Amino acid sequence: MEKPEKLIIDGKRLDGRAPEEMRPLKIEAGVLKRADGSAYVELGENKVLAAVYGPREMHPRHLQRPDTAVLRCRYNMAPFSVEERKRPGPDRRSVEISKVTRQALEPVLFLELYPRSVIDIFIEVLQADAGTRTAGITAAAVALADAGIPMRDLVSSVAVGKIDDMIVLDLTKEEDQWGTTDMPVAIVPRKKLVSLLQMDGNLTEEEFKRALDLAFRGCEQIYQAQRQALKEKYAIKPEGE
Amino acid sequence: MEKPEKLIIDGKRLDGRAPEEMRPLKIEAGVLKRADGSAYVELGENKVLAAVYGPREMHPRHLQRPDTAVLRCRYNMAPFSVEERKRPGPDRRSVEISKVTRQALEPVLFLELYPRSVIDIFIEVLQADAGTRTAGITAAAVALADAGIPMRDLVSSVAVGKIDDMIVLDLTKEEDQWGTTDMPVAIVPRKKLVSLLQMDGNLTEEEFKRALDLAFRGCEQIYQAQRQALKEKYAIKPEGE
Amino acid sequence: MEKPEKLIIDGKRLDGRAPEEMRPLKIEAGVLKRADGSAYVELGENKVLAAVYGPREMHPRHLQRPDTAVLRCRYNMAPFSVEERKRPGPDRRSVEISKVTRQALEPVLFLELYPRSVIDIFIEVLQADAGTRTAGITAAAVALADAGIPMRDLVSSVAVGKIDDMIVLDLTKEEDQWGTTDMPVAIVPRKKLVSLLQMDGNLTEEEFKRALDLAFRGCEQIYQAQRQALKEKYAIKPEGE
Amino acid sequence: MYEMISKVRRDYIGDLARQGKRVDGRALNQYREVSVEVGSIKSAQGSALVKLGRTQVLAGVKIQHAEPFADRPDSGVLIVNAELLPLASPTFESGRPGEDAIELARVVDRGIRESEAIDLEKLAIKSGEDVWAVFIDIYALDHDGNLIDASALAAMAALLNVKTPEDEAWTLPGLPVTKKPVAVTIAKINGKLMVDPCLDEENVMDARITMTTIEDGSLCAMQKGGIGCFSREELEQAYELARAKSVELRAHLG
Amino acid sequence: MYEMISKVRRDYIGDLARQGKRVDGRALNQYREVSVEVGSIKSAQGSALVKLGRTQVLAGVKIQHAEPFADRPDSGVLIVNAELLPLASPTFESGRPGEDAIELARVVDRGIRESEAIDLEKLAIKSGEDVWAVFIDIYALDHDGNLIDASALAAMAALLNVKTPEDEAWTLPGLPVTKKPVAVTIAKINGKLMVDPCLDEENVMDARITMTTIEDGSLCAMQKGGIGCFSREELEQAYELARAKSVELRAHLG
Amino acid sequence: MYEMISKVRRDYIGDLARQGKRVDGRALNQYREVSVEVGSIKSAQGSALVKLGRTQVLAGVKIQHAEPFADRPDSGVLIVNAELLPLASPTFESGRPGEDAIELARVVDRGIRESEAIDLEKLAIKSGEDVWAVFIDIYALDHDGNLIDASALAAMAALLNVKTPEDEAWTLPGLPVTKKPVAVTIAKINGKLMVDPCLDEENVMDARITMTTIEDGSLCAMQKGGIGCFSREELEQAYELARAKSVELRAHLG
Repeated sequence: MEKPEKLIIDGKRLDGRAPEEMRPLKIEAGVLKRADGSAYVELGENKVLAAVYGPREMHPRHLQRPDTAVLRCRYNMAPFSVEERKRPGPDRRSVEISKVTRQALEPVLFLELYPRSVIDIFIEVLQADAGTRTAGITAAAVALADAGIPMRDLVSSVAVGKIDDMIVLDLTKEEDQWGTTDMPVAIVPRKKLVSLLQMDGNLTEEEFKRALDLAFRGCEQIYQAQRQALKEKYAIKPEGE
Repeated sequence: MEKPEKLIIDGKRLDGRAPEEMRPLKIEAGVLKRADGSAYVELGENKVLAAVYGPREMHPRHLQRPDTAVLRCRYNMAPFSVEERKRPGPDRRSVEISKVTRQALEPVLFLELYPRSVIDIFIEVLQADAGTRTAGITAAAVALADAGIPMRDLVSSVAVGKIDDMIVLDLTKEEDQWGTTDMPVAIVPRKKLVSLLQMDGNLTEEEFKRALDLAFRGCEQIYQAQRQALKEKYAIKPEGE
Repeated sequence: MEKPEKLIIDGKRLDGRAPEEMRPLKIEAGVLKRADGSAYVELGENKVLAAVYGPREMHPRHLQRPDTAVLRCRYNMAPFSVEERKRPGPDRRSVEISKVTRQALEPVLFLELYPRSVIDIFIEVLQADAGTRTAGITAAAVALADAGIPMRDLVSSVAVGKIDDMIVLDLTKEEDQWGTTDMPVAIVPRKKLVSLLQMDGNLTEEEFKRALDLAFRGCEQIYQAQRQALKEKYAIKPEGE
Repeated sequence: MYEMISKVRRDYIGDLARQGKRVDGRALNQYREVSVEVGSIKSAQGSALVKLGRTQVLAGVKIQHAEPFADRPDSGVLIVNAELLPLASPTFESGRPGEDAIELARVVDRGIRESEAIDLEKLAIKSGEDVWAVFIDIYALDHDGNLIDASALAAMAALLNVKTPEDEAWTLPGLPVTKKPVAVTIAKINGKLMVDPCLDEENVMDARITMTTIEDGSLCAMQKGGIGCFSREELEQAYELARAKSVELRAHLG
Repeated sequence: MYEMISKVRRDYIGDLARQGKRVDGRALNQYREVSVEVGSIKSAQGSALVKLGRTQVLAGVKIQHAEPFADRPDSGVLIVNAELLPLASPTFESGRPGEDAIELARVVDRGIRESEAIDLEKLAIKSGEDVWAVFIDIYALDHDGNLIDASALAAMAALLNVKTPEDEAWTLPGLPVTKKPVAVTIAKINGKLMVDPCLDEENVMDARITMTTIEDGSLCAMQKGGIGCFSREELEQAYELARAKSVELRAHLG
Repeated sequence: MYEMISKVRRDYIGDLARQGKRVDGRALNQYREVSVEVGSIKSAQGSALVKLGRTQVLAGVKIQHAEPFADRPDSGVLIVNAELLPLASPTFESGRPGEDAIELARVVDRGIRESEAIDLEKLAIKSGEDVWAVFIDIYALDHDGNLIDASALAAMAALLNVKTPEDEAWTLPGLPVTKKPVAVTIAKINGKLMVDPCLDEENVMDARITMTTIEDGSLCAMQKGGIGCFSREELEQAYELARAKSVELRAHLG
């Protein structure tokens, strides 16, 4: 498609949102029966499914670690999730996203409780519209909780960016493509610690600080929605865990 | 090549056979020295070699099964076996055929006699003219017997099909390409049980029953030829085993 | 580039060398810190780096041999080492060279001293101008010595060839491309035994004998340079080991 | 798809079968609850989520320009791919499709191809150079048995859901889908035939036979699976079952 | 890149960090000795060998004809590839690039791409058919920590070293390099931030953040790594460090 | 191709060698029975089944249109591929060709290519666009030692067996085969040289040397294998053996 002349008109983005407004968000826990834990996230046109298996025995054995569980993560896009059919199998982008996703989630887990084990996180992007890695982390955190794996906290994730020289929350594919900057962030909410941070584009010092502000606020909204989803699943317990 | 106007003319097929007639068949047992068992099958222009190794220790060990041997099968076509040179290595077709071949043969084996072991069946198509999977099963059954592996029975296999609205035995490549329907069948002869059945094309109920009839009769011919080949190899023992 | 009319003019080769003259040679031992042993070789425009790791425990375990260490070798060309960028990863040529390189070096090692272990040799061609396999063997022998691995002797290697019907030492890329014959040789110097010999092109009996003569003399020069490099590295000990 | 199952469980399911009963209380000729939801994936030209009880399969269709095969210059291209996603089962692994995924894709492919459900001749654009390629990607999301029937149904539902793309030079009024092949899988346990095996049943069954039929009840594809055998009579009985149940399933295709 | 490290060593480095000290005696904001040697590889159009202390990375640039991507018919192509050679570390293995090599390549790639250091529009030759492709191959030769900064510096130095090819129909006076992005990696150990972690430090660090900046001090790329976290304040402090040190490193680009 | 062999057997074969004897009773300069059967594979343009004693190798030739290599626009293409089929030996494994299969293919390839046995220049059709590609596929069926000589002989016999294709626009009267290179492999055991090692001998030999010669007795390719060494004198002696035996083998090429 053609590059639009402006991405923000009269203070509104092309989809009508205000700069600091997130797309509609829906989170559901426990959507799969076979997986030990699972979650489904819709953020705007993104549809992402996450499943957790484990802790389970690690095979092959030489990959076991005697002092800790190993956390593995696979981020994957469905062939039909994007405009041009994506060939199945991992590409370089998904390998990198799998790695940073794993590192974004690992800080909240007590892996040392499960030596010689593995915890697997599988993230499938069914429909993509920018922000799939952050939606995947958000879903995976809920799936880990749904699996009953002890966690220090959830992890909440969203992207901020710069379009038309303005810092905005939660880019669409169009904004990502034609904007200047994309900055995905994941936060461990209670302690306000950043467990994922990537950026490409351009940010001045002022913009970087403003982007961090907005990311923290966005992640707080994500966090509330994650807790709500877990509450609904485990309705008897008023507090998701 | 061009599609012929008719595949059956005056009750005869293009190669002169009657509808229920099989192509010339030759089976030889014990044609390779290194393999524990082997067999060579020619069916018309098909030339197929099968070898069996095992039971032998399974490596790597984590694939061993404590209660049974594992049966593995590889169906493979030589690059020069077909019109257009085939690139070496398994394609999706050969992976599927390897699987159904293994499942066609497994019913006659006593795998539970050899825990932690593996029996390997290798089938090489040296020249192909339709019906290679069934010729491969036929050869593999003889190779298993040649290897001295205890068997409940042999497995005998042939394809039937529909051309010019007639059910016929043992399609050639030309008939397979221009005909309507291909139905490979494998049978455990003594108990008359079907251990392989695939079909693509079109069959009405009547045609299906007729195709089964013809397949059973064809497999019976195959069976006699298999027994004869084993008798010739083990001439002192009047009964192949 | 165009094929030159002659490769030897007035008894001199295109780069001014005499037929029996080697290109400028530089050998340096111990150039890498992480590797257990390493060496760098420049021969004309060839730049080759070799590193040795081990003896170290072999993983995965089923590749261990109870009576001996295993020697592994990887010869690899950098993508930017040749005119047309080489795609990363092994091709058929490098797989074969890795094998003959390993077999050229193995005769001087006491692998039986290190059961269940592996010794790894990694050879990286950073810039190529014909003769990279022999330069790699020369470098690897020095790297093995630098790693302190007990050796019967060094291994010294160089190529000879035939251009304009003359047997010459140490072909350049141009001579290799437009000449008739390339014959890489490796020698265990003290016992004057040939541990690598390949040839492609054409050699009469007389030429073959003359090529062997020249190869032995070339390897002797290489050997002296290898010893010198080890002496310089281990200056206190007057004799490299 | 080998899953460990205890001998007790195996015997229990086998005993039930002998009595004509099933582990989840169904009749031998009864499917689990079937649900078909189309169009949920907007990035696909057509999509369908099929549930057979707890089994969930998502199929997406993408239609793109492609070169025709050399031997069929005037024919569109159909490509069916199946992914047994590791999130769907503890026994599914990441990596290139294994033999089970390949068999699944090929069985679905044959049902569609052999019934000529899509008129591929209509998908030619420029002879020998440009045709429409129809990619059907089958995504197993939750595996509780009988992925074949769920996948075949999802694939057909997704094809029927295809919207003609508006924003490219689409050359046809719609995707020319002319038939509705339906796959019915019948498991054999202790000599009893039963449709739509759940995972527990798949883990103990002797063999399975998948029969794909079209509207007139004729067969367009078959695939036997498993290491057991069928008698002639069982095959004929299975065909009766398949014909009867295909009507039910086809009703979900609208 | 997981390497076993003893608890004693881990505690020692952690204790040093708490006191603002480092295992090799450097200040927290001090790089190891930096050396950049360009042009040693004549078979490359540009090359650079960078040493950060004992860490050695060689980058080579090859420029070749290529087809442009379909969605950018008038833009040259930039491809960054990194090889963690098994000769560089006992923990690196032969074979296709793993996640660490891929991350390394992509972080270097983003610094160059997002800063628009190369004017890819100038590398078009014939719209939709022919463009110049710039391949940057990063070759890790000796791994003693902080391969990211060494690789990013080597890549830029190699690009700046590119000689216009004489013997082919090169269509430009030179490679249009317009900016000099520099990556600075900051490790966090025991709550202390330090630049240019050596291998010992990488093995015990909680997390790292790489910040790539251009001449005006603005950010063009960031990448957090490791399984620990950063607070907001730490990120702002890291940015200060990155800006300051990038000036030093950029000086080596001439 | 590492096979376990007992120390007793190893010593036995070594002792025999010292006495100038061999495990199967042959003289040191004696081949096993050689048989060459051509044309059995009709789907190949040429084929040959070679037996050296119990060793069996099948070679098939396919000739197809291809694009020439960029640097040789007017030259046909020769591709030699070898498969060490798992049915031929318990030590051969399924999967992509390993180093032994690659070495085998390349040694056969070099013998044919370097002797210019096929006049590749004659296989050009349209400069830079279209040439004939000659694929030689070597299929090891039964491995009882000396696959190299059997493969090289099978490849040449298959080439000489090529029938000009009738049903396509074949542009030449026949495949231009101008020489008959023959590979002779000599094993060294306990200081003794012997031709055509059987498997038992291969398993204990110190080293082997393959010398490929053409009609005039000159060398066109050599390949030393194994982890032992040869002295100068041994190499010259091996060359004598190779020249003598090549005449015998070449006679089988008709």
